Amino acid sequence: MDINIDAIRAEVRTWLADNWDPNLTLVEWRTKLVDTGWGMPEWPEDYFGKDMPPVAVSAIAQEFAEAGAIGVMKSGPRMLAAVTLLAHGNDQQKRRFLRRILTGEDAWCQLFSEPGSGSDLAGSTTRADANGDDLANGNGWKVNGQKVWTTSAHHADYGILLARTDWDVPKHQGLSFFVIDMHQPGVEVRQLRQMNGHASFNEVFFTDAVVPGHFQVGELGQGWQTAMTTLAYERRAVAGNRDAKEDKGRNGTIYGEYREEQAIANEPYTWYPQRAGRVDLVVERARETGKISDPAIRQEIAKLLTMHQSTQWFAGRLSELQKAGKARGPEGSITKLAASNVARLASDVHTAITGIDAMLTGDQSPHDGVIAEILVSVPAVSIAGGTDEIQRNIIAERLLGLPKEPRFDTGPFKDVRRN
Amino acid sequence: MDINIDAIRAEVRTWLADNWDPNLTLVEWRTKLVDTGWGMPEWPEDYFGKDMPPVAVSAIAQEFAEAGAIGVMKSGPRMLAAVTLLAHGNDQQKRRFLRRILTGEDAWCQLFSEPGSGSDLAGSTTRADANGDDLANGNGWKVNGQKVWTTSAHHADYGILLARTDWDVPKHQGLSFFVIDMHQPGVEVRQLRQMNGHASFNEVFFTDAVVPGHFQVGELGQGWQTAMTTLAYERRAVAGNRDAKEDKGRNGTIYGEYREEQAIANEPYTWYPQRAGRVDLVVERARETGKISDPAIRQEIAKLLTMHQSTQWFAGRLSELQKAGKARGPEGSITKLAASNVARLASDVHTAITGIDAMLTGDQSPHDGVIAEILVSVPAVSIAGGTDEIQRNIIAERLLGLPKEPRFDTGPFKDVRRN
Amino acid sequence: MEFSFTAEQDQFRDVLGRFMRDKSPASAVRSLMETDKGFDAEVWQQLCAEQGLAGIHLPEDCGGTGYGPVELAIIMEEQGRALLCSPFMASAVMAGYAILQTGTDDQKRALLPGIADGSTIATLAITEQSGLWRDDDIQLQATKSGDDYVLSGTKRFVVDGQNADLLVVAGRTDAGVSLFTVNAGSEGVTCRVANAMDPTRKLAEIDFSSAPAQLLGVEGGVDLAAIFNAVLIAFANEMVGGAQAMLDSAIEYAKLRVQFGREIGSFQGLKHRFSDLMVDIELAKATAYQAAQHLADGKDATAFASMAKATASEVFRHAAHECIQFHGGIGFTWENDTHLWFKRAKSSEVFLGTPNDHRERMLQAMGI
Amino acid sequence: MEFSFTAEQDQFRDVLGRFMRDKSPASAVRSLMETDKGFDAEVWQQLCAEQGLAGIHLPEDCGGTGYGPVELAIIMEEQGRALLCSPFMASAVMAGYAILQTGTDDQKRALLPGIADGSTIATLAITEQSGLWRDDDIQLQATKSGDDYVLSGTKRFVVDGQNADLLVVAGRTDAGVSLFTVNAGSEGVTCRVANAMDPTRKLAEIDFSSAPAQLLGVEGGVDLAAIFNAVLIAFANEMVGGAQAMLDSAIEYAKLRVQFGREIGSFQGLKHRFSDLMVDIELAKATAYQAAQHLADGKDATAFASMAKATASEVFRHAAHECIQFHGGIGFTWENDTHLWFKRAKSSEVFLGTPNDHRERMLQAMGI
Repeated sequence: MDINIDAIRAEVRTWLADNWDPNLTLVEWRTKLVDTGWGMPEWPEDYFGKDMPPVAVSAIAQEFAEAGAIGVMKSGPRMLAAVTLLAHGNDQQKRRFLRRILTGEDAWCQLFSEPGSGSDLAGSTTRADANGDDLANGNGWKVNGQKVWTTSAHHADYGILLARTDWDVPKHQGLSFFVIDMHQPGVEVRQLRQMNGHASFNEVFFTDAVVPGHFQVGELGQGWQTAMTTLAYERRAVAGNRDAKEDKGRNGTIYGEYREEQAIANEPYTWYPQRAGRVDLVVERARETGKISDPAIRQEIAKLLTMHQSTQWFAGRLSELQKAGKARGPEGSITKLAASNVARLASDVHTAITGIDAMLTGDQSPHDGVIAEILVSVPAVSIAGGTDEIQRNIIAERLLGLPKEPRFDTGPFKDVRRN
Repeated sequence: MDINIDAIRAEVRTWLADNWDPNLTLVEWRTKLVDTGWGMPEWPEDYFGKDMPPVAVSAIAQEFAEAGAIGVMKSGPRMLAAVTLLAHGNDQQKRRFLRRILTGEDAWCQLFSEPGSGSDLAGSTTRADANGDDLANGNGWKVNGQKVWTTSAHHADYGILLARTDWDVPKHQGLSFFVIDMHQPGVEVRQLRQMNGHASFNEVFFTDAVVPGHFQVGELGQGWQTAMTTLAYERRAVAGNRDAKEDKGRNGTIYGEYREEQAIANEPYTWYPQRAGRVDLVVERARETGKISDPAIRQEIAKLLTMHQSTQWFAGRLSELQKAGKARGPEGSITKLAASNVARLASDVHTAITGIDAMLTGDQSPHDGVIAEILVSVPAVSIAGGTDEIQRNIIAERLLGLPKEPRFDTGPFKDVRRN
Repeated sequence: MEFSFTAEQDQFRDVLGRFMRDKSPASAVRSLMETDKGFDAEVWQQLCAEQGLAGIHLPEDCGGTGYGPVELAIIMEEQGRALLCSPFMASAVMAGYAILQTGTDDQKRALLPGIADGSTIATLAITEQSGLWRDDDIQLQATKSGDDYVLSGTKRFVVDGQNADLLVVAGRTDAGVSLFTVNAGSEGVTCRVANAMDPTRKLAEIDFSSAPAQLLGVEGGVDLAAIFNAVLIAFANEMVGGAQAMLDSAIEYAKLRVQFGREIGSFQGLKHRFSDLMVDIELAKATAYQAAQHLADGKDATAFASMAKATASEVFRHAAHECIQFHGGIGFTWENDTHLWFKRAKSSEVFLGTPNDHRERMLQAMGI
Repeated sequence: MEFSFTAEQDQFRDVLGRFMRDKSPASAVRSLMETDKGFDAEVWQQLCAEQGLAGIHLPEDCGGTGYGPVELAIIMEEQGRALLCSPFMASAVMAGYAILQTGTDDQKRALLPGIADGSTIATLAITEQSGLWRDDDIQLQATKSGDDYVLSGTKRFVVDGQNADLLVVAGRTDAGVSLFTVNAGSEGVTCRVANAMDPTRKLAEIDFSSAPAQLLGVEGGVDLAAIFNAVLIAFANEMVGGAQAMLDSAIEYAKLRVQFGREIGSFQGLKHRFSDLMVDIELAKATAYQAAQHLADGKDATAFASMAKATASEVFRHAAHECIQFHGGIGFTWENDTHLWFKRAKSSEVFLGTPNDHRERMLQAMGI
């Protein structure tokens, strides 16, 4: 398909000139975006999009940015739900859920991980059992079990849920995928405090929580395949959404609403830069403490800067390869593992640079607590989003072609050992 | 049993005063030792010993040292054969072989490792098949296969051989233990050159080599258990025999013979100190090159000295625990793994200290080639005598009690995958 | 003859270890760490008065039990392993050694019995802005005033400063650095609780404003290095205990936790790292023990004390990090106990000098 | 836009890699390394005259093909991977860059075509006792003699010194350090073959005793750092190729070798180390490539050149060591090919400066 980017740019510019108004409410404005397809131009025309290719999408985003126009709501886990429903939902589900995701009216969460299945996600034991005798009549399901590491569950209206519907088949085949209404008595959300004091995640407990039959997404027993769509998107997006620009200078009703919305959406992520080790602060800190002139520390700083810089270069080249369709897929595990190494070394270097003051925390820690937060946050980076060990397995088996581990979980799930 | 060490000391002193004569030949002198039991006092009285406990053995050794008297021949792999035969051989085998081992008249080698079974010693595929119809009549065996990493095979008169006699049972149960005469047409010994230019080991090829029936040691199919005795002794002795004192100042026929004998016995081990990293040279070298004043290198030197020193302390405490019967057994794997770490770091530190001159070898390398020899010898230390990976398995499973690896080699050996 | 513990010492450790674990379950650590005081007076009393632990290294004529650095090392290791919250480090180890090394016989007989029986909580205030024990970094001024002195200046990172009755303070006169004793309740003494990363080890910043003080021993007569060495060696043993706790905890979890139908501890990738960790811990222990024995032998312990501190703090940090990693997501939660030791480990890494500082100090002590 | 290779560059690499592996099987490396000369003249001729590789980075008017550092990097990586024995590093890279950076236009047009087509083997003699490129370490004296100069002094670690027709030599006049060209056959030039640990890279020590020389460019006009950077970047790419060869070799072995009834490559303990090694190699490659691109962009490449050298030499050393380890006993034998790369790796670790040297240089270039 030949596309004329200049024509598209002109079209969106004209449309923005006619429609963009900072004094609209967020929902009013986004309703326009959803109705016209300008909010998600890469989506199909049938579902709030314009079927545009990536190059046009970039151009449109630039025009929005230049006009200072706000886009549809994409922050937090709701886009995980959106892309999954778009790929696997039925027409009714797409119409019902996608619009209110994009307008920001509904918040969503992702209910996959469980206490007993961290690295082994397909070992989920949260169960969905037929609620009443006749599923065909839409009696639906009742759900029991526990999910964990759920970002923003306490703000969520709906969740996408992976639950086991068949215990007599191998583990990947007995899972089904559902939408669940989070506002019901059978759903209890608790905040989960981390060792760094933040509470970015929730635990979610289900006790006979109800899922109507028409909230089932995809075929029964095909939940794992559906979840793969979610996970693939999550992996690509992992470093993306975090740095939404602040529009401090702008005036208009909509900007105030937007800032508030973003503050809530970004709240779970405020410590993520610290988790990554804050390499950007290292030289500055070494100058502050005078350790910049310690030749042994200089070596460590140089190693850190090298590791950090080379990880960025690797990631940059990988993204070029991906754009060119030349990546094999699992190379992202290299970036992730390298990022863990960077963070760990950064924590060590910050400790060495800070010396005795590393015993302090909160406002007594340098840089208003940032240094202490680095030290107690870095351990998360090699666990969250897939442990280092899982990345090593992926690299070994899928990039280097080494033989797989012998498996002990291929029989009917009810017979598989688990906690 | 109460023992009077002073009385034993007096007895051996008197005996030495009466018998020790530096103008005897080695064999003459050692024949006296063997006949009286003073050569191996810890051995049974029936077999060239005196049934003495370890504390007496140490006292006797001290008296020998003070008198400048030479002991029985213990160097090289022959003691591996001796202790194994002592434990598992029949009376005839012990009488026939042990005397000439101790006098130094017969040299032995150990034929266990194979190209296809390095870490997996029980996977040996060298075969011993019945030679003729009637084993009961002592027709014996014919041996085919290949052994490797055989120290001093080119000097050996006999070998202790682990060979497979039954392919229909699990691998540990199908091995038998033999003595083999190395002077026969079916045995071919080749020197195996290492990457550091030395040739400390041999490959040994068997083509219908003959083993008489009465050279079988222990029961058929019990070879693995017998070999365990050899290996346990080898592990304990690994750092022991290497530093036999040189008796440069002494005069007498016997000393000349002894020096010659020791030179041959020690030849395979001349590079072993380099393999261990020569930590003793590091500070001296750093002073020579001026790197002693480089703060970053000083950190590395300090780490190395710490690691080296602490390994020695650990080994020292372990040996006290062993003497007191409080060791659990596999702790030696900690020492071995730590020694690998020491050697590797020492090699790195020597390289950093030496700088550009590390590009040279032979007489152009500092310390008359020693530095270059360190750099190209250290990789052996983490392989020889059980790889680091095997030590890690032992520590994990036998000291930390972690579950064993799933096994794929427990069926009849003929069905087990192998190279 | 190489160093190893005697049968009596092994038995002492067994009994003590059980006591510590019994008195210091994670639930107790968690509730104590939320308090300002940070320890349980009753347990402290049992430790000191009943078990006589705080005076293990003090002479019998000063209320101690007359054992030495090796027995102290055993206590410290088991205390670090159980993460038992107490002013032991501050009072028995730091102030105890300082008074033992520096005081006159009369002062020792006056001050040490209270430390030994736990009725006095003492601490040692050496460090100021830099957090280091270097002579130059001690700027607190001591001025003669009648028979006694007054002190002016600020001390940072005073362990259990807010709990101490008796402060042993390093100050400067014309004769150089000396130690002084200050009654914590005296006028001119202001104590601020620091916001410590490790809430199980309380820290304070203390201002002295013409605070009345008594000289300990003679002016300029303190051997800071000797006190430092003794404290470092005790501290190193505490840290290897912490490292062992982390290994034990991770191993226990790896044997229970099933993923992919197997205990995670059966995966060789983890097993090999456990083994490496055990090797590192055993070597750090060997160093910490040997340093204690060296001190017990009355030899200059500078090199080995610094070696032990550097090694122990690195292995503790590493073990705590691995313990979180082996626990996976749960290891990073507040609810899981690993972070209690992790924060102790991070804090211990820099307390009394970084590993790099101590490696350099070690080389210099070895004449290298 | 982030750096990545173009489709043409990828294709160039594919063709080149096949050529290199075809021309440089281990058997060829082994027989060449036993000779004094150390390379195969016919292969060298194919490399230069047929493939035009030695002039890849040289301008077309000097006999080159007018590509740049990125294409040179590809050649170096594939050469390092195949351990192809040739005077490419000495002649094309070291002497080539030195003349290109320093010579007058006439000199470039006179000297470079022979380097590009392989008919001249040149080398660069900079280092003396210290082995370093620091200005102060260059003490060889250049004395004006008529229109030309005479040189006196000794150069060490001259790559392929014994094979060179043309020596580019750093010498000192009152104006500071300059480069000179010397005909290797001249009177006053004595070349001794060094006993190199890495027999695939020949080294010589060369004495100059009033040897006749021509000034390259102008007196004091050499930018040693610029030449050094270009050489380092090419060298870093050679080293990452070597590291990749080690990973490939170990992986191949781990897939074939069966112990305990399983391929050893199925043991997670090994798999995880392979993965870590791959990560390290990929990061070192990213650095080596980016440094080449930076040079191609005409920017000051000091920081990235040193970063690339430090990273590449450490990862190569590590990869070679791991490759031996993964092979087990056989990996330590002469018969196994791993040691050929291992010795190249050890030698490369210190050639042109140690990793520590380069990390410090990098920081200084970054203004840190």
